[in-house]
Amino acid sequence: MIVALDIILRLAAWLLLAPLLPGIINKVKAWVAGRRGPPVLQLYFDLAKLWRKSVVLSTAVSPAHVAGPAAAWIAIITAALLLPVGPAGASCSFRGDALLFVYLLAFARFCIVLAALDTGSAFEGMGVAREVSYAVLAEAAIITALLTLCVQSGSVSLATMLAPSAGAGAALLAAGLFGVLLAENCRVPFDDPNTHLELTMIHEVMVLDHSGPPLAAILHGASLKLLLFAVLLTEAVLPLGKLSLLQAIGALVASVFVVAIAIGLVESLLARLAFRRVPLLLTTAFLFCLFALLVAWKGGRL
Amino acid sequence: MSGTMNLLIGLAMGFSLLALASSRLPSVIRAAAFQGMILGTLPLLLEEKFHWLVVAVAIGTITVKGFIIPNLLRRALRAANIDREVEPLIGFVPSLLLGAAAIIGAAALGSELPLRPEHAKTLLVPGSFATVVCGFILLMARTKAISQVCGYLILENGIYLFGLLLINTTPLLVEAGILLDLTVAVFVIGIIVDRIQREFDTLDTRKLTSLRE
Amino acid sequence: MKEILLIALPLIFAAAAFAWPSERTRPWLLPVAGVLHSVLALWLLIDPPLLAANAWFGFDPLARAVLPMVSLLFLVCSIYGVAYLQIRAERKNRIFVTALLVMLGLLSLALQAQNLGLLWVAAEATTLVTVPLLHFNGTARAFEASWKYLLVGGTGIALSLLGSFCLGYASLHGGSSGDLTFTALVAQGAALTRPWLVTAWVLLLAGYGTKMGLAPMHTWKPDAYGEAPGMVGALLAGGTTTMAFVAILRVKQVVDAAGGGAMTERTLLAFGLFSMLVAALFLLTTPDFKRMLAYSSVEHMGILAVGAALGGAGIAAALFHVWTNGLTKGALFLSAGNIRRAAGAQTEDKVAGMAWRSPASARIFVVGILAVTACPPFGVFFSELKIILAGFQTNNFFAATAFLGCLLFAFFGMSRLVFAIVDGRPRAAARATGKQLRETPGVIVPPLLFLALSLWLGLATPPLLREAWNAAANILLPTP
Amino acid sequence: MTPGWLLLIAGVGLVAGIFSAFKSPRVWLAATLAGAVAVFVAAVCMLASGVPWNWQPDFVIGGEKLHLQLDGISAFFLILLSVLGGAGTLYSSEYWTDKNHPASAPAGRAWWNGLLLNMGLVLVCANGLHFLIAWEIFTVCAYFLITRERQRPTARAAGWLYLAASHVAMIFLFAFFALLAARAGSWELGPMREHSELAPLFWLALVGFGIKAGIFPLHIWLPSAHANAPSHVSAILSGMAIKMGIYGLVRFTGWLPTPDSAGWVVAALGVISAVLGVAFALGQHDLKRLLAYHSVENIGIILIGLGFAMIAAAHGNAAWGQLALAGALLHVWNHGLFKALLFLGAGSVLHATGTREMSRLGGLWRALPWTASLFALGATAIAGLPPLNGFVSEWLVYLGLFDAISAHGPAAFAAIFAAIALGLTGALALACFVKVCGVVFLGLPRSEIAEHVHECGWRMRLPMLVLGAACVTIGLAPILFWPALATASAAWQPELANVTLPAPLVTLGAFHLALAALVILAGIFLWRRVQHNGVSRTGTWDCGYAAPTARMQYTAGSFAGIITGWFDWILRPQRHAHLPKKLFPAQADFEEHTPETVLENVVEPTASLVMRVSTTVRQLQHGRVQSYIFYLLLGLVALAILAVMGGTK
Repeated sequence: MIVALDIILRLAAWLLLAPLLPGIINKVKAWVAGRRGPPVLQLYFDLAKLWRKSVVLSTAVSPAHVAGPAAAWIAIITAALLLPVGPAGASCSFRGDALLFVYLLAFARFCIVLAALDTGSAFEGMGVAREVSYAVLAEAAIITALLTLCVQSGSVSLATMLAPSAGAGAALLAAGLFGVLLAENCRVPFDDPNTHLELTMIHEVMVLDHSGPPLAAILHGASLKLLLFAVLLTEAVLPLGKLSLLQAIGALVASVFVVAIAIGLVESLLARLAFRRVPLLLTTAFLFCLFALLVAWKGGRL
Repeated sequence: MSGTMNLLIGLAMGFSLLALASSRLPSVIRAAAFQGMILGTLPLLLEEKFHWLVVAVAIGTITVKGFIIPNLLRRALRAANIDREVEPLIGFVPSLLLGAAAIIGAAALGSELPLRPEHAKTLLVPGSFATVVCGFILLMARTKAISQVCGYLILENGIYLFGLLLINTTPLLVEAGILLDLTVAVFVIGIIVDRIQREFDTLDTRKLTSLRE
Repeated sequence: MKEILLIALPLIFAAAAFAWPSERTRPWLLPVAGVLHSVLALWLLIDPPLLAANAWFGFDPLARAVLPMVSLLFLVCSIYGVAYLQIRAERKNRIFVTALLVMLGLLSLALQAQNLGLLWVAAEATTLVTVPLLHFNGTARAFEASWKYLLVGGTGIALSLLGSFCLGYASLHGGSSGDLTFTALVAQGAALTRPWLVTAWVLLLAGYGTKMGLAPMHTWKPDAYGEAPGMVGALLAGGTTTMAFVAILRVKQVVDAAGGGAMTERTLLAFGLFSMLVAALFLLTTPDFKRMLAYSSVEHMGILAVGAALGGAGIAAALFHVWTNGLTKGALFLSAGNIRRAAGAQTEDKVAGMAWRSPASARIFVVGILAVTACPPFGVFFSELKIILAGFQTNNFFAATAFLGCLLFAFFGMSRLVFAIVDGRPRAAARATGKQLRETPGVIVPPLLFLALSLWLGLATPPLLREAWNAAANILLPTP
Repeated sequence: MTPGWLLLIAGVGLVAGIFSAFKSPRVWLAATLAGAVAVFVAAVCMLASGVPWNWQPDFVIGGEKLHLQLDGISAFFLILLSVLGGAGTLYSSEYWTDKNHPASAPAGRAWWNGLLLNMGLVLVCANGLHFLIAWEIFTVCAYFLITRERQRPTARAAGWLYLAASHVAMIFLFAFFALLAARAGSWELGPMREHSELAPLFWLALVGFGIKAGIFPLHIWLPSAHANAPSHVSAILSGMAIKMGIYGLVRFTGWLPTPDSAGWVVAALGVISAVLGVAFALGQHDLKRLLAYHSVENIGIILIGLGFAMIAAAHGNAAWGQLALAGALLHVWNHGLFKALLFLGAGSVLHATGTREMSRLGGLWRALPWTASLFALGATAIAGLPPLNGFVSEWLVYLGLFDAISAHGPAAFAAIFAAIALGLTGALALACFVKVCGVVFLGLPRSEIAEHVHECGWRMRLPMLVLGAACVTIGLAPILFWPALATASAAWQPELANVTLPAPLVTLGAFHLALAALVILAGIFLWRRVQHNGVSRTGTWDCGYAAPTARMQYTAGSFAGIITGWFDWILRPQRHAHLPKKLFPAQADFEEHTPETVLENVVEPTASLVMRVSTTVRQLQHGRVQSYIFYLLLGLVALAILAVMGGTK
């Protein structure tokens, strides 16, 4: 009973807080640009509107076009269940859940891109190709990050992996994970969510033909994914496990807020990279993680 | 005893050199024939006491090697109305030199190999080896089928010469069988030569190269 | 008595065949003689007679280990021969049939010969009697083939005569009374004069090696096998070569007894591997599937030589291989003959799609090729495996490795050519002529019999044969 | 009913199948299926009871006493064999009928049974000689199955390449078993870890079995063979035949001692095969060739597991070795199942459209709903995504690697790279199968052949359903299969017997179950919501372009372009481009295809060199008898030298 309640509360928290992050980011960008910008809760309004809107489907699409977003959304939510919250731990935790976490996100990507390809649009094909290609490098980086945590903690379960401080090389790991975060969530400099030129988009172009509730699912899933990465990043770097629950929650919220601001600043200060430069950046992120790993390895040896 | 024998053997070697040197088929055939006849007489010299089987062998050899086979070849030659030039692959002078070298080498080899006292003084071993090698040279260095047959003949003569070492120990039945075989061999070769002459209308073995990789 | 009959019977039949008036019924003499001969051979195999001391010929363990194979080979070939000669009714078969029977008789003599001289006489006679078989087709190519066979083979056999004389002189010089039976020579042992012994071995190996078809003395083989009728090829590859191999084994026995074992094994191994290498290289690109069989035969002669060089186990395995190779080759030569007749050509560029034009023969050919390239469960696989095993047991790792490598390349070459011929699309010209061979049971059953025999030899090697081979190996190489 | 009797029934069934293959397909179908079922039951019995079955009658084959045994490993592989065999049998009864292949179908059925029978024999033979015999026979059967369509030169070439490669493997196994018999003194197989002098033989086994398994540099035969074989044959080849190579490695690494470096080499080969296999797959446009390359990838994953298990065994700590081995073994099953499923799916696409060329397909989901959805299922599984079986086995391997790392053991560094490579492989496989599913089944038909097609009948559908169900079951309830894994591991290494469950398979299963359920619910819910809000149909967003056509869809090549670009150094793709030049470009086209690099840049040059040597040597046989006699003389001289050289004593 308690467990069920716990799970439901956490879920509610994840689901409700997720759309806040893009709002904050946009606010920061507007602030840097000296605009007033959309309200922080904008995404909530959009989701609510989309949920009520009727749907326009391409004549080409199969049921996968609707099933895909649903599956992806679920996958991301279940991934959220695996992510611990400071000392409170995760609502579902077992040996090897870290890998499950990564592969759930991969599964989500699989569903989204299939749903996109379903339309047979050249643009979406383009976007999907980019998405899955860059994901290869991102995957390598995040696996390396997990290896680092594993080496530090000697465990393969997120709850225990994330609890202790990243110790030496935390900065490297943070840098690496931040790069992965930007790439995985299609933020500048990898992708520009605000562009309106199909040829230059990755994530946005994949949802060109989605509308109504499916689009809502996609958008909400995306924001949740962003939140997950932000939390992961924070917990990988900060020793939240050592704090009391309240302090931990506070620190977590604060640092996620910081991450959001950081993203906002990056987006306003950097321009989107040319696509041929993207692998370079991702490789850099991967190398950051790798160096973090080596540092941790030495630490483990000492 | 062995003096005359060595003389005859030397003569036989001479004939093989002649065969190497001669530029016309009939003379090659003649050389082979004379050599055969000479070898035919050797058993008589080798045997101390008179033995009719030996005589038979000798006469058989002389008739076969000296008359039957040469005539066979001459017939083939006549049937093939071709020029009687030998047309060597290896020229006459080199062939001769090779032959001479063969004789020297054979002599050397013969002196290497241990011999029974009664053979020690004879030239049987070197003579046979030399003749064998001369036969080989003819086989390899001549293009006309008939001259190759002569080469084969001389080869066999050399072996026959060696066989004389064993003549009074090996049963004559074997000797006879061997002799018979050689005869038939050359006989068959003669027939084939004849057939080839009819099929290809030539005895130049350079034309016989349709079977190849 | 029976062993004499083994020799006399075919010769009597030969005489009968020569005298026989009817062209049409004469071929039937072949199977009759074959059956009687096989019955005799198997009988002798089952209860071998005692060997008379210093007899000139006799059914000794070595003869026992191989002669029944030759007999079986001849039997099956003779069955094929009846059908074959009916198809080739346009040619007179008097000489052909007679020569075949004489050949059988002489082979039986040569395999049983216990006397150096007699062995040579028989071997030479076999060479000569083969000639009319070679040019049965009477084409120009056939005559060229027999000419080369005679000249090269004759030279080789002449060398072996010289070698025999040398061996004889070695024993004479060693102080014997000049008894040339092998038992006597072996008994003389180390008394044989060494230099003469070496000379003798060199000449005899070269001479009988020529007959057997070891490289580089194998040059007559592709021509002869390529032009001869299929069944003659089978008899040459399984019978005559076996005779030569047995001759070499007998001489080896003498030389080993005189303490030349190291030398014989060294030379046999070297020539065996060289033959396998040459054969493999020729097989890789040869376009002619009958000549291919010849090269394959060269390869297998090499295998036999290698086996003979690998000690007692090796010799036993080699004798096993004599059986498997001989019988499998039989299937190949007979089916190849059928294909050759159906296609009217024997080179890759003219022959293709035989799986459709002579299905049964083509299938047999494919299976035969797989069998002869050591694909289980056929006999060759087992015999070759035993030889390799012997190689490893005697620590001849290099030999075994080279052996395997040659097998591999031989397989590449043969499979390439065979599948090109069998599966490839029939050439336009061939389709136009569409010359269809009626695959009568007469020409299909014998090769199938051969395959069955090969299969049986491999899967269920009769203990009797095993025992015979081991006995022969023990005689040849007394294990201390 | 002991395993013995069941196996006997199976054997009888398969043999009966061979004989009835030509006369009556029905009897063949029944007999073969019965045989498959019997094998399945026998293997399951063995695994359930855990007691190996051993049978040594005294009849002799080829001079060796027959000795059959069914232990954990044999049973484990037999189960896969029976499942795939049964599925393929049923599938072929509609896919390769006498009606559409009158020439090749009957013989094909016979060879098929021969293949199954001999693979089964290999799995239960405990005598080296019989192992070798059965091995070679199944290889040859496979050759005749691959070349069912002999009219096509490509099929012939593929078949010959396969046969040649297999023969190379055969030669190595020849040497392996002969040496084994010579050293051990008997052909009997069994545990002989104490004979440390046998260790070097492992290298022979590695090459011999590696060629069959399709390890990376030795895989040259695999793509063309799997692409040109009939699809049910491709399924059994890729699902089972290459696993025979794995079986050989597992079997003999378990029975014989191995060199110290063995495990490392195997793991390294695994990494190379995994990454490069999938890289090559991405470059393919031929549906079945692509799947074939994925076999190389998955063999790589299996080898990574096996390699680390060997390292663990060599260093005496079975803890993470157990996980790695379990992962490897489970992946043997999984790959067998989903790869067979995918090949059967590809077969039904081929059956419907008659082409394997992906750039001519598209939008097939309308016509082939079953095939499409089952193929998608297989794709999800092979991409190693939860909640399906592919993830479970990869997850086990991952756990093994991570434990090896956190153990800071000798293998830790290697494990780091292996884990990263595994991650890369997973992501690449995902990309590749997104491409396949998207290009073949989604979007619009790219050519008219893809428009008028029909779904396959139930005899082709049912096997795919069974395989799909198996994938799902292993994914949702992996714990059910743990006993099998444990028994097999124990058979591999007695030390691994009765090790406690090292991974929370129960939790994982539960999680997968929840995920699957939620996905389905969410799907339905969202669909209902969409219906409730109302749907209007229109064309795909074309960015305002006036005349969009299906040809404008992203093609397989362009899709994989980014990634194949990274692997140009090894893929060596051949590009032929006429790019648009002027202001009003007349003709513009771009063509790219990825050859088999190892074959074309390593093997073929070597082969042509050998051929040239052979051609040169053949000049010696030029028909001039004089030279022949000269050769004879040369031989004589050589002999003389040889005889005198080494001293005559």
